[in-house]
Amino acid sequence: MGLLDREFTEDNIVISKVDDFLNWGRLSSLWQVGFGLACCAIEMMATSASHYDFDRFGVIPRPTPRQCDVIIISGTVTFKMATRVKRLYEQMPDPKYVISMGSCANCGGPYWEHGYHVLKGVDRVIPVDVYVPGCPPRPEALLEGLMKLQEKIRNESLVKKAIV
Amino acid sequence: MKSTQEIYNLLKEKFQEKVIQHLNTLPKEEVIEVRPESINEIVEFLRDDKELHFDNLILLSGVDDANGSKNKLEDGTEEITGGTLSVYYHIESMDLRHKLVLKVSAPRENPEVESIYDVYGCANWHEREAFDMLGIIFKNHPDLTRILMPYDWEFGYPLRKDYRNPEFYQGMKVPY
Amino acid sequence: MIFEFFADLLGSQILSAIIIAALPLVFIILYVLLANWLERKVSAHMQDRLGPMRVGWHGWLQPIADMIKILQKEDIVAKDADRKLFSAAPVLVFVGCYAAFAAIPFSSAFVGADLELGLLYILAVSSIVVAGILMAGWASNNKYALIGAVRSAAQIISYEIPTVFIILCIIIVSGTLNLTTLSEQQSGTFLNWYILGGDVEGWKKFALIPFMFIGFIVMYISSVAESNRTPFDLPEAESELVAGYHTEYSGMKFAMYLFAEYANMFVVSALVVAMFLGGYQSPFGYVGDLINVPWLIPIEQFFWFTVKGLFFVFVQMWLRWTLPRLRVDQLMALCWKYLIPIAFVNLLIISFLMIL
Amino acid sequence: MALKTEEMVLNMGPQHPSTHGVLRLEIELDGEIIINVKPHIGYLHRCFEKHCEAMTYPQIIPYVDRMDYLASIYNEFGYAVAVERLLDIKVPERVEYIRVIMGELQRIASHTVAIGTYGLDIGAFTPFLFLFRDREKILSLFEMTCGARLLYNYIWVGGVSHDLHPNFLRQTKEFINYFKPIITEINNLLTYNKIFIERTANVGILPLDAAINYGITGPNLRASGLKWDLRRDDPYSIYDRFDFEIPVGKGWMGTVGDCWDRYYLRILEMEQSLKILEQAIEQIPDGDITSAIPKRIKPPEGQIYARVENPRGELGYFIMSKGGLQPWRVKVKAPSFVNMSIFGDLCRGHLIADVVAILGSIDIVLGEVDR
Repeated sequence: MGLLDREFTEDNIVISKVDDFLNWGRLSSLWQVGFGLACCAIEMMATSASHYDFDRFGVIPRPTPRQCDVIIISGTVTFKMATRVKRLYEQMPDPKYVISMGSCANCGGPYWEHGYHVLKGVDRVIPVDVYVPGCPPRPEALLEGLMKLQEKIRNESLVKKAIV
Repeated sequence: MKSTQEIYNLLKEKFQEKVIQHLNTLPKEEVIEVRPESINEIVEFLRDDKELHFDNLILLSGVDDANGSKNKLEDGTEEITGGTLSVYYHIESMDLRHKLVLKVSAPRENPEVESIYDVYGCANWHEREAFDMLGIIFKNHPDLTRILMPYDWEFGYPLRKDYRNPEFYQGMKVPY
Repeated sequence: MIFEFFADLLGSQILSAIIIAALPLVFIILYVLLANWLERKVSAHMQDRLGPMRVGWHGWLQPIADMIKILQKEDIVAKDADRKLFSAAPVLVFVGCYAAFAAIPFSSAFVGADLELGLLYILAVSSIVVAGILMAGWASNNKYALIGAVRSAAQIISYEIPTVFIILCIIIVSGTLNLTTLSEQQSGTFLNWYILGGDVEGWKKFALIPFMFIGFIVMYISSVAESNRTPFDLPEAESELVAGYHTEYSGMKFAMYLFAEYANMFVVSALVVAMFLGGYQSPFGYVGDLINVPWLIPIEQFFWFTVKGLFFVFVQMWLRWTLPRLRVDQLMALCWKYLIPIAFVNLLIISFLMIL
Repeated sequence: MALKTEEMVLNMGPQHPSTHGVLRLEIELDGEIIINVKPHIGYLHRCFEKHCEAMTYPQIIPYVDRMDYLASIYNEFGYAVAVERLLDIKVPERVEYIRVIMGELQRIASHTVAIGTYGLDIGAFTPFLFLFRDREKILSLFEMTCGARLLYNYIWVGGVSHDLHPNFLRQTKEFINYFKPIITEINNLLTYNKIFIERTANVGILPLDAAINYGITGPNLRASGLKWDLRRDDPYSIYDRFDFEIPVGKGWMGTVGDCWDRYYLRILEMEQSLKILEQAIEQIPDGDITSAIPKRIKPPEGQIYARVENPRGELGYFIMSKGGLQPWRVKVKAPSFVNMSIFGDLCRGHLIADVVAILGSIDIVLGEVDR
């Protein structure tokens, strides 16, 4: 649509400065979808609460996916839920990021073998940026996952990657 | 407060052949087995009788007895034919402080049990769950649909011992 | 005054008018950034947290980062939405708030349009917001948005009635609808503010104080309701209606609602300040008078007005993070069963007092 | 003559800020008034019962944790009681005390979340964060004991996994002293707030006969006026040694069994839990933390139903053994599942905002509803 959607073929100082500026905005204000699935959601709530305070990083929960940047898949994704998770992801506006929190969302966790109704890894439905291991991950682990995501955003660029 | 034996005698007297037997050989819990088509009138009597007054259904659980003939299929899994599926009813009286376990068994091929949703309100969801998990059909139930599994799940009843997982559900791979 | 200044400087009235029109916009943007940051810090400290900390000193760059991010976001219009109305609604909502700023007297030297009917104008213009919200709710083709919009319309229209009654009280006492005149009448010290009876002479002043105080409370409650803040934030009640009428909005369109919400908070606070708390007048007199520097006075007035306005904005935040939310029928009951009768009786008593 | 209106169907969830997880409510509306609510559950069905049939008895404990993730200790407690009764073993005295202390701490932790999120549902944000701050203190006590914050795997069949940390009892005492004023603070901030009372009193009234008929248990049943607490009425472990009261709903602000009663009962229960904790800390003896049980737990053929008083109500395990290493069938009586089944009836005729209030007041955990 606009200038920002275009990819540039060569790098220069202006573009990389603009990159830094835009990336800084994106990584400092990651609004999360206020959405919890299972046990990890409680740890996610604990992360937002006073003791760990997600808001320090500029992360606030928004109730509607339309105004969010990051979705934290916090818990077991079942087949009944998987279609909804996918729908939710599709409703978010670009640029959007996914943090998969906890073993269940990463790979099915303890339910990998006999879980006839458990999706073994949310990455079978939506693309995942950061995996946070643990069952459930401690709030510190989630914070680290968020910082990993920020690192990833920091290295994004408007310059088209050369095809090697 | 009444023991299971006393209640069994009472029931046998009133319902005759609708009450099948009193199982008290196994440890821990005594069970009264009744006919699946008359469970509704029996629990209604148990609830309304002043002496018994079983006002609370604690739990309704379906069990796959897996006592039919097992034949191995080519892919290594088992299929069970014949035998029974059972439903256990744990009921208690909150003021008289006695408990009772009822059991009904129905043939696996046509597991029909009378619904008791009109006697105990919470039986409604419990029965739906038993239907969802084991395929036990509760007659006269107002809304016997799947409750936990997706409504369009057509791969059988997961808690049956011979349940086999599908390969894909709506394009999503099911096994690990 | 500023208008004449620019007109002399540039030699063109049109250019000067454009500058004057842009000034409130600059103010709104700066104020929204500040208020947004303040809201997050205030809420955080009330809740034993720190709030934004990572960008700048105590996260003061947070709203700027938010804005940069929102600018980059995809602008989604749902397939079944009414495209034209969907795009027009946020503009309309913002215009409603922005237009209200035209008549707000920031200082004796700067008021966008010194209207004779200033009070009435603000009241009328801010009703455009309702139209915008209704459009948003309808055009989104989303049930939550629709319910939120209908609630909002009902709420804002109902709460305008007690507001008008209280404005009538002020008119009876002051005899003017012009906000600048209203402020000028309250000059001197804070004893001349209308909440303390204004410049009325004799015993009447003391008789007026309790009723003015009631009027102030009613006015403030209904103005909080008009700006859709907790405990009256039903149109966007998070736990019931997801995000209410702006559920479907993303990117800059959502940012416009955000701007409008904060701007609206200031408009209603400014109205309360102008009516009851001396407008732009200082409570104690001016430094400019003391040291005989006349051009300092308008700047001081601007300072006092902003401080008073921001204080009431702060009170709104305070309420938001303390109180639970009312239910829709209780909201209406509060308005129709309590506020309107109180305001009406208040009006009668004040009129009676002024006739005497 | 009434105008003809069309009903609107509103879908709440599975992603909705106040459905406490992944619950979907299909609400038929006439304007803002509810005609019918149909809950759709199962979005978190994690096949617990199937797993039980494939695991050995001790292996089931971590899965039990993940059922009601706000009261994990209590789930383990109930499971351990059931298996121990099936095996006919008695656990050492110290273990019983540790279990009770842990269980009551867990009850307080669970109720803080229930109360906090209830405030959130009504629109008050701050109590939620205050209570989460205090919950962290309980979690650090758990962490000190078994190294986990949420899912503990602590209570094992025949014992517990670790003995208490030497500082545990002192810090628990400190916590009790810290938490008592917090209850007063929450009362001032939320419980007696006029708006909060207006929103919750006389809303979602659950009459006692309906509650019994629907098998409602726990605080929800007690709020309807029946003094029924399994810690008293079907004692397990050592609860008969403690002196505590069972609060019942009295309709303080409105009718018996309304949302405010259910909410306030949880606060009263936290006070009683503190009382039990104080006594247990005084009385705890030294001793073993495991009883002599075989490595391979293999109960005889038979069946058992054992139940405990979970923060949400009666948590029961129906375990059927056919003599193998794995149970033949484990069926859980999940209090949230049963409490949820009356939800549709409670909501009828109320407004949309009340759905949220009622749902919050019956305090469900979706992990347990769906298992």
